[in-house]
This record gives sequence, C-alpha cells and structure tokens, in this order.
Amino acid sequence: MKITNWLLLISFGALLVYASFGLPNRGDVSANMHREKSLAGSPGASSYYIRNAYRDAETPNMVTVILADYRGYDTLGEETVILTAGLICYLILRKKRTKLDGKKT
Amino acid sequence: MTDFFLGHYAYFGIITLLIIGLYGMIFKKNLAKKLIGMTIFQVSIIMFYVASAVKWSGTVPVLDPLAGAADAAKYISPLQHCLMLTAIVVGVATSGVAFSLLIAIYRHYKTLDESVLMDRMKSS
Amino acid sequence: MLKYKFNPIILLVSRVVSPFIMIFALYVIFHGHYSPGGGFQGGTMFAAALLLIRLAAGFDIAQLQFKKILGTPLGSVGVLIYFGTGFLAMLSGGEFLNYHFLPFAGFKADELRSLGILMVEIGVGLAVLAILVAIYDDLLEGYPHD
Amino acid sequence: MIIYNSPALVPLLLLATAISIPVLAIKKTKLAYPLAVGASLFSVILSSYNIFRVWKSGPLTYHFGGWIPPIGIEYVLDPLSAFIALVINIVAFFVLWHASGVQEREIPGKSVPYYSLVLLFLCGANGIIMTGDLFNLYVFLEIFSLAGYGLIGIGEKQAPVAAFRYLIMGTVGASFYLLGLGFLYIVTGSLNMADIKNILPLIDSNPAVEAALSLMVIGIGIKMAIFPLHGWLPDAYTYAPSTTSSLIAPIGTKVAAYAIIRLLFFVFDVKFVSRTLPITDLIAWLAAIGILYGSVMAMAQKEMKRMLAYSSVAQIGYIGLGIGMANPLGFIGAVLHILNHAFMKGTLFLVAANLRKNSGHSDISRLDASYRKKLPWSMAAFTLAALSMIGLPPTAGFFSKWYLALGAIDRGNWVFLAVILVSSLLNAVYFFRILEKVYLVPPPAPKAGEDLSPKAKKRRGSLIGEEEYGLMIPCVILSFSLLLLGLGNANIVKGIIQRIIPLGM
Repeated sequence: MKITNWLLLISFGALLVYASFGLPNRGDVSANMHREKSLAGSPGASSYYIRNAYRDAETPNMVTVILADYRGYDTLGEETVILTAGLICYLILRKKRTKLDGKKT
Repeated sequence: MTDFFLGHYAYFGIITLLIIGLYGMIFKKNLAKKLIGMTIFQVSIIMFYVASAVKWSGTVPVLDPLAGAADAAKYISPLQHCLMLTAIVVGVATSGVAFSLLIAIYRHYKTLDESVLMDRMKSS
Repeated sequence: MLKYKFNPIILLVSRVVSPFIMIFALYVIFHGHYSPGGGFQGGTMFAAALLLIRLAAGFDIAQLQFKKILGTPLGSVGVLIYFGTGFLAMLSGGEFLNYHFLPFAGFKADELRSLGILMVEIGVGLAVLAILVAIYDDLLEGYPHD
Repeated sequence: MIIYNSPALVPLLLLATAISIPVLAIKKTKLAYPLAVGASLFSVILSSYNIFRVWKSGPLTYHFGGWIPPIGIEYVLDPLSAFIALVINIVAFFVLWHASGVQEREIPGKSVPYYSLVLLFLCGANGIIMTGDLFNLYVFLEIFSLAGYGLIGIGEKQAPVAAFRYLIMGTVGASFYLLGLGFLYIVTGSLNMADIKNILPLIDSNPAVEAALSLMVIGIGIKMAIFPLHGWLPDAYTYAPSTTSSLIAPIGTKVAAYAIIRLLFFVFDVKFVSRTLPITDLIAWLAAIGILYGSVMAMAQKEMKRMLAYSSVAQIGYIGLGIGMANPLGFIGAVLHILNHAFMKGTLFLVAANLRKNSGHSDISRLDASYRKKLPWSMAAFTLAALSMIGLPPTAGFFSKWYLALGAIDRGNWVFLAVILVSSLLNAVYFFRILEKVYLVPPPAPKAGEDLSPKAKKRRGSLIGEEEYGLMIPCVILSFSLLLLGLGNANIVKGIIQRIIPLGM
C-alpha cells in the first residue's frame, strides 16, 4: 500500500515536471496567453481586458472589471459557493432548532 | 538550459509545494493534517496561476494614466488574478466545510486519528 | 475553547481597533475601482473586525453587535443583491448581468457599468462578511461559552 | 424576455430560490419544502421548453453580460446538454416530491438549509451541464460538490467521516482540474471550450497539453467515481440520508460523466484523445475492470443501500466503457445509459428509502414476503427497475447495453462484449437474490399479538396497499417510465443523440 502511494506521488511529480517543459518562459510577452489575437484568430482575452477595461466600465482597476463585469457570472458562482459553505456549517453543526424559527432553544 | 531554468524556476518551486501537499493528504493519518495538506495543495495552485501571469515589462493591472492602455505589454495579465480571487474564496469555503465536518466527527468519536477512527466506526 | 476569562485590556484595545478596521474595510470595498481591493477583501476585513470583538468580549456580549441569527439570512441578502443587480438588467431587456441595461436614467454606458460593478461589490462584501461570521459562530456551537 | 433568456433561466431560477429560502423561511420553516418543489417543477418545465427550442432550431448560446465568448462567459445548449439537463431535472423533481415523507423524519428541524442546499446542488449540476466555459465549469463543480458534501454529512453517525473522505478526494479532483486548466490556459490563452477546440490543433505537440488532459480527466474522474477512483462512493451513498442518496446517486456521477464527455470530445479532439494520447483506451479498460469489480462487490453486500452503491460503481463503468470506445455506437450507448441509469438508480434508492421508512432497516437478509404485502407498489417498482438493471428487453436498460455491445463489436473488441454479458449475469444474481426473498420467502410466524395491532390491520385492509402516496407515486412513475423509455428509445436516439455525435468519431 505504501509503495503504491509513493508511486502515485512520484508519478504526479514527474507528470508536472514533464508538463513544465511545454510551458513558455515566465514573463515572456510573446507567449500564447498574452497574444493580442489567439492562434485561431479570436481575440486574446487577457489583452482585450487590458486594452478595453477602462473604456468599457470607466474603472481603472482591471481585475475588478473582469471580476464583476466580464466574468461576473463566475463571481456570482463564487458568492454562491461561500453561501453554500455557510449553509452547510449551519446544517451540520447547529444542534437544535435554533432561533431561526423564532423559538427559544 | 540556463535560460529554461531561469524561465521556469518558480514552477519547479510550486511543483515541490504541490507534492508536499499531496504527501500530506496521502500519508498523514490525522484528519486535521490531511486538511492542512489539502490547503497547501490549493494554495500552491493559486501560486501557479499567479506566477504564470507575470510579464517582465509589466506592472500591476491598475490603469496608470501616464502609461495608458494602448500597450498590453505594460500590464501583467489580469485574468489569472481574477480567476484566483474566485479560487481563494472556493478554498476558504472548502476548508470551512471541512472544519465543520471534522468537528462533527470529533463530537461522535472523540478522535481524529484515522486508524482509531476506523476501529471505533466498526465497533459501534 | 479554553475557559473564557474577562480581560479589560484586551477588550479595550479591540474596542478601539475594531472601528478603524471597519472604516478601512469600507474604504477597501468602495475604493476597489481605483486600487487593489473590492468586495471580497473588504468583506473579509469587516468580518475580521467583528470576530475581533467576538474573541475579545466573548460570544454573549458580542451578540449585541451582530446577532447570530442574522448570519445566514444576511449572507443570502448579499447574494440576492448581486443576483438582483443581474436580474434587473435582465428585466430591462439585456442579458443577465449586462449592466449596460440597468434602468437608471442619466448615466452613460460606461458609467452604468461602473455603477453595476459597485452594486455587485457591495453585495459581495455583505455576503462574505455575514457568512464568515456565521461560519465562526457555527464552529463555536457545542462549546460552553459563558 | 423569457424566450431570449431561456438558456440561462434554469440555473438562475434554482439559484434564486435557493438563496431566497433562508430569507423567506426565516419565520416559517414550513415554507422551504413547497418552494423547493416549486422551483424544481419550474426547472423541469423550463428545460423541456429548452429542449423543444433546441430540437426545433438547433443549438442556442447565451452570453452573460452581453460579452461575446472568449471575452465573457457563454452558455451552450446543444441537444446533448439540453437533454441531460432535462433528465436530471426530472429525476430531481421526483426525488424532491418523495422527500416530503422522509426528510423531516431523518433530519428534524433543518429543512431550511437542507432544501436550500438541495437546490444549490441542482443549480450546480445544471450550471456544469450548460456552461461553455472551462473556468465556469470549475466554479459550478465546486458549488455542486460542496453542496454534496453537506448533504451527505448530515446523515447517520458515520456520515461525517464518509463526507470528509469524499471532501478530501473531491477537492483533490477539483484541484487537479484547476491545475490542468492552468496548463491549458497558459498554452492556448483562452478559457472558452469552442475557442480552445479551435486553437488546440494549431499548437505543435506540447507536453503541457497532454498533462492538462490527463490532470483534468483524473480530476473529473474522481467525481465520476470511475474504477480506481471510486473509493469515496460506497460509504458516502450508504450513510447519507435517504433523500440525499437518491439525489446524488442518479445525478452526481452522471453530471461528472457528462463533463468528461464534453472535455474529451468537445474541447479536445477525438483523434487526439484516442490516438495521440490514448486516454480513451485507458478509460475503457479501467471501466471494464470497474464493471466486474462493482458487480462482484455488490454480490457480497448485506445492506441494500451499500449494494446499490457498488452497483453504481459497475453502472458508471458502462458509461465509461461507452465513452472510452470512442465510436458512435459506444457514444450513443453511454448517453443513453446516463439517462437510463439516472432513472433506474433513482427508483432503486427511493424504494430503499421506503423500506427504511417503513421497517427501519434495509438489510437484505431480513427481507421476506411480508414486505411485499406492506409495500406492494414499491416492490413492483423495484422489480421493474431491477429487471432494467439486468437488461431484459422491453425495459430501457436493455437498449443502452445493446448499443454498448454493438459498439464493442464495431470496435472488434471481444473482451468488452464478454464483460457486458458477464456483468449482466452478475447483475441478475444480485438482484434476483432480493427479488427471491421478497416474493418467495415466507415471513416468519407472527408473534402473538403483533398482527392484531390496529395499524397492521388497517394497512392490510387498504385498497391500494400503501398508505403514503407521497412515497409511493414517485417510485412508480419513475419505474414505469423505464418501460416507456425502452419503447420510445429509437426516437430518443434518432431525435436527439444522433444529432450530437462528435465530429471525427
């Protein structure tokens, strides 16, 4: 059992090191993810955000614009995740019918 | 080769962290330690994304009125930062849920050690 | 949790510090447009200010500040603000979350988007602050707090 | 407005109801259940409307915030996603209908967070199914699985341990997915599925893409519980409350299976996943082992829910086999089996819940003919679902196995064919074990005075045989729809599934 676990760990590390050979150098402006147009000709998302964030939403902080506007639906999902966590803590840990019912415990 | 190493050393550090996190989750017998391993794993993924966003010629992605927005190379990529804000919240939520489950386990079985827990689960 | 012992110095210091943290949290939420920050970061800071009082003064006294019952419903209200902003845009003819269609007169398109972002950030901040406090309260449940 | 926004409305409706339950039900906790059922009913109606629109006018897209795809997030409703969403919403509606009778007894006084979480679970599932954006898929996967952990963890005494194990494995899965997505994003520069599909062929062979594919498949494979990654499943299904297990067993793994289909055939290329990096072969072989393993383990179980859980491992193997064969017939078999298994497992777990409600246990060894008298309709539903699991011709289960077998023949792989046939026999063994007990073994002689209790008399005397319609009717409808699905199966295949066979298969 222990050997399989070690094998698992080593193969995971090896996979990642192998994968890192395919990554572009860090900070390289000409990497695919920083391109103005992707290889297939669609607009590159990251450059589009940098260029147009202020024009579209009059907000200098690009991260905020992406968070709340371009990819706002993700953020709604994120809010839902944290609400889910709160509800789960309520569901699992609260022992009695507490004050939510308006009754005293 | 040196060029490759200089461009990738951060990734190798992050891979080490990922392996440490996975090691904690697989090998540690204490459930709380497993949880710590899980958190290390998640945080190192966040570091991976943020590390990949950098441009040597760039600065933080807040519009600088002097620089303007015409040249995308002047700012580091904001998309990864935005994605990771979401991932951080997900991580917080997951660990909150995990802690509540741990407390529920501890209430029933008075232990967090996996082998003891298995015994008590079988005997009850 | 160890047995709670009342300590006036800790209480005094946290009472002094807590409002400043709150102010700074509000600044972080509302200044998210112009500097690093935003709803989540500010909400977490606000929750930290509330939790500081909870840690220093004990659970029961802290109820005067933020009641335990409020946690989950207030979090829901926060998400509802977010959802409502998106839905309002949908009702007035656009897609979900298309702030361009928000029914406020007298704003240009980009200003409307900026406004929409602000509304959303407030919702995020409220949800995060309420839920973090609620999680803390729930984790505390079952321990004797006197 | 409704027509224009209809693709997004299902998850949004579920989400809105879920977040307003804690506010609306703050004074009246009784309000939670009707709200949940109402939202579920509306989601069924809306998704039927969606599939009608898709069937009539082809795939729909919906752009959140009005931003076109690589910039913003889009929802894609093609026949596949509309179909799976409809299936899941229907099953969820029946389970929620059934929940009125069992939930309050098993988890007293917590209906507000419970139903809210159920709706969030469904919202996550619908979001995963419809999204066209890989990071959005991650977010909804997290909503979906977090709600799942909570719903499982509230069950029996051992449930938190099972849920914690599921949480650790599930988070590893989601993190693997996120890591793989990171590699993919760095290489392609996009998060949109269709966009990535266009970009990937233009990139030279790159180790990062291969690693991304394997990490993402492993990550979702954990959620799908494909064979070596199924460790969390039996405990989680067994100890969860009845409503949860009958909700998660049909929905949870199917959604992950759907996500794998999307990933393999609609983000990556069929040629890439089956030739360049033969990950489909791997999935198929693992699934074949999983089918045999799950069936054998199911035979060894004494507890009904646990047996059903292991049988789930086997049934997921069928889906994996169909995906892994990577040919049109196998694909049809896999999608059809997602549908059939959702209905079958839903029925079986609902009947197990009825058994628990009625007699307080679901031990196979303690079953006898008296249960048939007490629960005639539930047992009839169970029989029908069991026959469908085995794969007898008029029921739906036969047809998906038929397509899978055809796919195996088409591929020329006789081992897979043998696995399908052998596992049907094994299925027969472990289901006939229960059916034999229920229909043939006489009940133990009643102790003095027991049979004379007024309740037992009344039960015997009632006309239909079962008192609680709310528990009985959903099982019966679900199981009889299996016959209907079996008879109408040609229409489903021709009208829906054949339209979406990925290019290049």
